[in-house]
Amino acid sequence: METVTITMKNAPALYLEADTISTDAFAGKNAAQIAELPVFEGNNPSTLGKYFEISGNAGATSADTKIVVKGDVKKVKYLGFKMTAGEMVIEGSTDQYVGAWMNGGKILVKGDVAAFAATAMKGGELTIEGNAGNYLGAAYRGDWRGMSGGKILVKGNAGSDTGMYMLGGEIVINGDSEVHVMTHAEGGKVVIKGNAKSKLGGQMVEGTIIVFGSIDVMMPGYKPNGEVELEVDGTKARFAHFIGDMGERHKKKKGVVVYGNLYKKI
Amino acid sequence: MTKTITDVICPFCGTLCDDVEVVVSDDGKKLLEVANACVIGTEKFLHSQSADRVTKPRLRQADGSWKDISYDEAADYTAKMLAGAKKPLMYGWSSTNCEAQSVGNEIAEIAKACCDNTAAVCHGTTLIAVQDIGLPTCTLGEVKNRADRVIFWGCNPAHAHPRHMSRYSIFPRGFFTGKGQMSRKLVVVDPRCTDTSKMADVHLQIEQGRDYELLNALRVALKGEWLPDSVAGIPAEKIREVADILKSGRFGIIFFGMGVTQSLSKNHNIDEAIALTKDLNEYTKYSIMPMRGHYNVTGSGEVFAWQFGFPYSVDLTRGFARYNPGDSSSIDLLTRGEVDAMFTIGSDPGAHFPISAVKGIAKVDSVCIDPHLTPTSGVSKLHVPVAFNGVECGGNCYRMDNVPIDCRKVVEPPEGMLTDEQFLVMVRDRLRKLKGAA
Amino acid sequence: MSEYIIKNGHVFDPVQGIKGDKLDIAIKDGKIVDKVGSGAKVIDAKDKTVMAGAVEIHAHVAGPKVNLGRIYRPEDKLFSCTPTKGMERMGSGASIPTTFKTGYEYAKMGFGVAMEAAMPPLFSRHVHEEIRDTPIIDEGAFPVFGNNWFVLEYLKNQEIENTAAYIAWMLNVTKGYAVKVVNPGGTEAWGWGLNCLTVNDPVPYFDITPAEIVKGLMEANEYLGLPHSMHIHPNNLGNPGCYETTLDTMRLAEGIKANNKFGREQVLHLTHSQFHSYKGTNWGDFESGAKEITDYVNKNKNITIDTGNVTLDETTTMTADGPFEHHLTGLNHLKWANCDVELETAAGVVPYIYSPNISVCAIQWAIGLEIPLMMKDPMRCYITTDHPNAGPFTRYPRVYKWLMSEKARKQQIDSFKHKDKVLSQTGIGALDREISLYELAQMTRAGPAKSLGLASMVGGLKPGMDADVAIYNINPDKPVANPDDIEKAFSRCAAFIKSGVQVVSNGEIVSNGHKRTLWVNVKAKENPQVARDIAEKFVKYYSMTQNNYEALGHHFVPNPYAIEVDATN
Amino acid sequence: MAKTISVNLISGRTIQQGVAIESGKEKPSYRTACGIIEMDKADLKALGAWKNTNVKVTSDYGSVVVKAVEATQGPHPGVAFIPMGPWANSIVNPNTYSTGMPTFKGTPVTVEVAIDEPVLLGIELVQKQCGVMVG
Repeated sequence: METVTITMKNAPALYLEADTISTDAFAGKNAAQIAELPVFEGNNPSTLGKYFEISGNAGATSADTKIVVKGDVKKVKYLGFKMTAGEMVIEGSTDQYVGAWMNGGKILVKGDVAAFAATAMKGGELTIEGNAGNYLGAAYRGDWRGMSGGKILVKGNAGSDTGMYMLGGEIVINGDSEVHVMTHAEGGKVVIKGNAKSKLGGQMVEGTIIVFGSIDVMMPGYKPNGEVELEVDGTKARFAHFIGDMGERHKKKKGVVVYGNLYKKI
Repeated sequence: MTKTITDVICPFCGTLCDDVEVVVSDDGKKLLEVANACVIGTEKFLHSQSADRVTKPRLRQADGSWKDISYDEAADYTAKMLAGAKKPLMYGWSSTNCEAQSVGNEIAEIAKACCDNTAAVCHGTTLIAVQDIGLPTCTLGEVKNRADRVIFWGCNPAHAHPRHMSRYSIFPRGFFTGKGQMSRKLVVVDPRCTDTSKMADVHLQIEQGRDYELLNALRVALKGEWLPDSVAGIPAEKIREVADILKSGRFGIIFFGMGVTQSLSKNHNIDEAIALTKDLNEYTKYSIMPMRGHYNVTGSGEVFAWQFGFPYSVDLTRGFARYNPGDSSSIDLLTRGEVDAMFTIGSDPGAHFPISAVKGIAKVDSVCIDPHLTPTSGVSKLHVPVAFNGVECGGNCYRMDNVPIDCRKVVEPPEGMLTDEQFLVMVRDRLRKLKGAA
Repeated sequence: MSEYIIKNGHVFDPVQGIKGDKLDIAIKDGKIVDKVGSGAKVIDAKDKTVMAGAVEIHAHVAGPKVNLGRIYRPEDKLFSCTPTKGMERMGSGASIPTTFKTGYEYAKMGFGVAMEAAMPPLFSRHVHEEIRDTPIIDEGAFPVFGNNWFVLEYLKNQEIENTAAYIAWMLNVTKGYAVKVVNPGGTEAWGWGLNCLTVNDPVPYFDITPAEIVKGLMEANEYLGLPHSMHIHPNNLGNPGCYETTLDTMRLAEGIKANNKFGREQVLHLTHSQFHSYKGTNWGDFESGAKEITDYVNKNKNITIDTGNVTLDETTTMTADGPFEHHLTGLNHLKWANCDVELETAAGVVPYIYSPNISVCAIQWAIGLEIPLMMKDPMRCYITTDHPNAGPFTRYPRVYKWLMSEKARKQQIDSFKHKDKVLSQTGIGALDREISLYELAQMTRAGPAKSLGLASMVGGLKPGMDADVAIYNINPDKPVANPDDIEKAFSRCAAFIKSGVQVVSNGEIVSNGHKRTLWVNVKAKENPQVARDIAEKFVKYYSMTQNNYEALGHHFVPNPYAIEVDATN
Repeated sequence: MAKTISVNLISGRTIQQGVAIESGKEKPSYRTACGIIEMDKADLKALGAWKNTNVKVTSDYGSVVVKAVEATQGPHPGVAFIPMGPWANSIVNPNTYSTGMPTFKGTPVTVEVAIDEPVLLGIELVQKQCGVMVG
């Protein structure tokens, strides 16, 4: 695997849209060619090389390419956009759309990310060591096809609207979550190891939410359904089980109605 | 001699009353009397005539004072500002006509700007919900002719849309509603005992910020499922009672306003309200309608949509249209420090944005096109006063139910004053030259 | 205006019976002429196909429900928006393109005219604003009448004259083109959440049946002598077994003769017939009724139809058939929009994915092709996708490919997951007909133009007609090696001249043209009764005053072209 | 030491606000209509304030001086209302949760009596907070 290191040298005055910072766009290019990749500051077209110091050449394919992003990229959007393979390490915090529409490969962010990370993710792994913003692993506006595969781990807290319209895959939040988790979901799983706020699992058709901490207000559409013992991430514990959203439509599978599941650790 | 102009359209709120009568002087220059409009509409027509009105563009000087300049100079300044900016925000559009909006869109396209309307702080979250789940709705005449169940959720038409209830929703006698108010049951959901709720058959004084839960509970109640003892401060029995009232109507309408669009859960509140409406259509007929605020905010969304494909928060900076509120929306752009120039027309973000966003306007180059003195003009570098749309010039507008109504001109603007559209054309033509556009 | 001469092309013109002969086409002052001077600009069409500009008889391209589709489907535009390019404005939208993109896409395929198929009269200004912003192509819009309270009340008492007077008034104030009927009576029933599924279901309260509405509107249409006939989307669209309702609807035209000065012969145009040609009792035993429908139409000359071809895409359905869209959202659970319009109509919108892996969708695809392949007279059957309902209009070239190449059809059938079901439930496998270029010109030019009453103006290349001329990169002398070449050629014409102005060159827009709004201006006898009824309904039941109803002025119809009809005798 | 109470703040339209914005936002009538906080009787009592007393309202996002008036559309104990405008917007929660819409309704605030502090005019209030130099 070849490694390309890009280091922010001239920070943008506004925000930088750098959807070309991905293993797929870098693959098969040397440092000089990578420097010529287009980026945009507002309506002003520019090149990656004007903002970043680039060292190293990419591998022949995205799978053979690793990108290390250094320096202050808090105002850079779209890192790892539509990535399909390979690896990316972002050493600090970054802005919106990290790993949006990603399909494979691994992204590690050592700081925080802003909203819309892993929008409509199909596969791969995204790890955020800090906090995640709103709409983590959610669908694009208007689309009923949200995150359908892959894995997201947030070591800190997550914002609102995690996993909206989720269809598959898994999101684990080690910290706390803001309001609205898995709204309209029809599959997939979100684990919240800290505390959750209200509006959990609203309009969920199918899917699983597991909460280790507290839930400040339960949705009325979740009906108590006894207790179960679950093993989650190697932790065995007893959970109160709720099914819902009872206000929403549900599919029947083999004659049995399938509900969304909400588990809260006792 | 005076002249009476009938069928005048009131350019204040989304109710877009079109039965106003205005008496003008014989020379068509003075507006003397207004009939049929509400107090706000009357004030709007009469204020256009105030003596202390600003009639010339003004540029702020280094010492903070204003200097009068010509429209030509103002158009030059505006075009240069837009041409030089990397990410200009062109905001407002809701108090001007569709023709001006259309020219504005050409400007935005040439300038590669972000453009947004007042839905940003009004029913933008409604639009997000509609994109997620749809919108079963109807025109206001359907409500007048058929509705026997009327729900006002998080809105207060007695204050915000004063003639809505008499023209469309509660009092009128329509084709199938010959007994007027007697034909209808009125349910109001509001954390306050508003002047609207005082007229209601049922007022649910909901715990503020728990609309999503209460709407969900109503859906659960419709399906006859288990409910907790109380939701959002409302006992379960009351929720089941209201669900039965809703279900037993032949034609129901849910009107909703900023109580849900601006409270916690925002788009989700509306999403759930639309889902409730959809559910009710399994039993009977129901529609739902946003109580749009500005008289032509709906029109701005329509024009944006047919020209760019999105109803608001459109980002054209990359040369093609993109949309994602949270990224391309005005408040986020301003508070995140994403823009370097601000162009405001037909609205007052200075008064109606949170102060942190207004500070974002004050920091950058800015032009405010508005007949009034406003907090926005107060923080802008250039203020361009224009004719009052709907009073001093006509043009197409869209009512809250998306029905287009052509506004009428009732009096002449003060000598030498331009309309929005005329000024925008000047800016567009200059910008084209600066950008070398086709 | 400039002069053009298009040299050496293979001309296909059903109006003059020209079937691929090498001819020159001369253009002057916006019209086809016999000859031009030596200074005329020469366009070389050697080894190319030359046809008149195509005519779209039924598409949803402008107005409130189209825009609602745009507003509520940002995902229809994701990653596909196009930038400003020369004189082309930005564009966006796959199944519901923006107005600019709509005009450019039609022009690039060589279309000169498009009809917006359903204008809610209360929203006519909106329709016209969008038409104004759709460049190049001439457009008209059909106001809907089949659920209008005036019409229901007049026809309950068989008052044809009053109905006609009302139609004349409505065409005038809305700047409308023709009488459109959608789910007659059923959409009014939808005001109460109900529907009319047969032609004999009574309309709630109004005490009239769909059959009476349809027959009355046909008679009123011929009473006035309008350019187009009544244009109908019958009851019971899209349901297994609906072909019987369709036959019942068409039978209502028996004995009614066309009366007009425009050369139109039909009194009923059945639109998107694919959606109305279903046999079976449920989605399990669902099968094609294309044979029954085309047998009937083949025998009855006073009917024309269009196809409504399913293109196997993700698209957005939208129709004034409100109850149908409610039914559809119950099937696919995708977002549902609806708007009921006071006294007049309704509309619904639901996204839909015609997946080649779903047997019903593949059967719908086959039925859409069976119909034109079974129709004997191409002058009475027109290609549409009921844009965007069965697919976006931008897929026309693909539909042409399937119609013109049995090989292309076979390839598609072989790729279906439920191929056997498609072959057992439809007759598509036995059809070896391949539509010729001449027949295609009939189905897409001369035929629809004649049905619309525009035969003397567009759809042909006869001197005196409008100079709408499309040139395609197809050499009729050479056999088509790859069916995809047909699709490619019709997707982007080599050149398109619209009303004498070259608007497309090598598939690129070179001029925004001088687009016109086509409407029908009927001079009718004064009818004080109808005038009083109109005034009364505005006072009592409309939410708008009568004086604010008319679409007036330059900002709505900047370049009108009125077709005059004198119905005073 | 003045008493402080905590309430949930919402903002919104009133008909007086509507009239005032049309008669001119530079005028004192705008301040009269919108530079107020409508409080429930019980909350006024808890605060120990008379009607029509100037109060300072503070949230995590700022503070503003307005005149406390008795709720016209009450009772709504625990909820306070400032008509939409610059006064409310000096303290509302600007968090959009990435929807574009600030949280105009539902900001926790504290209210304390500020009898000697003036309620600024609308335009003046905004200019001052934005640091705009006025000539």
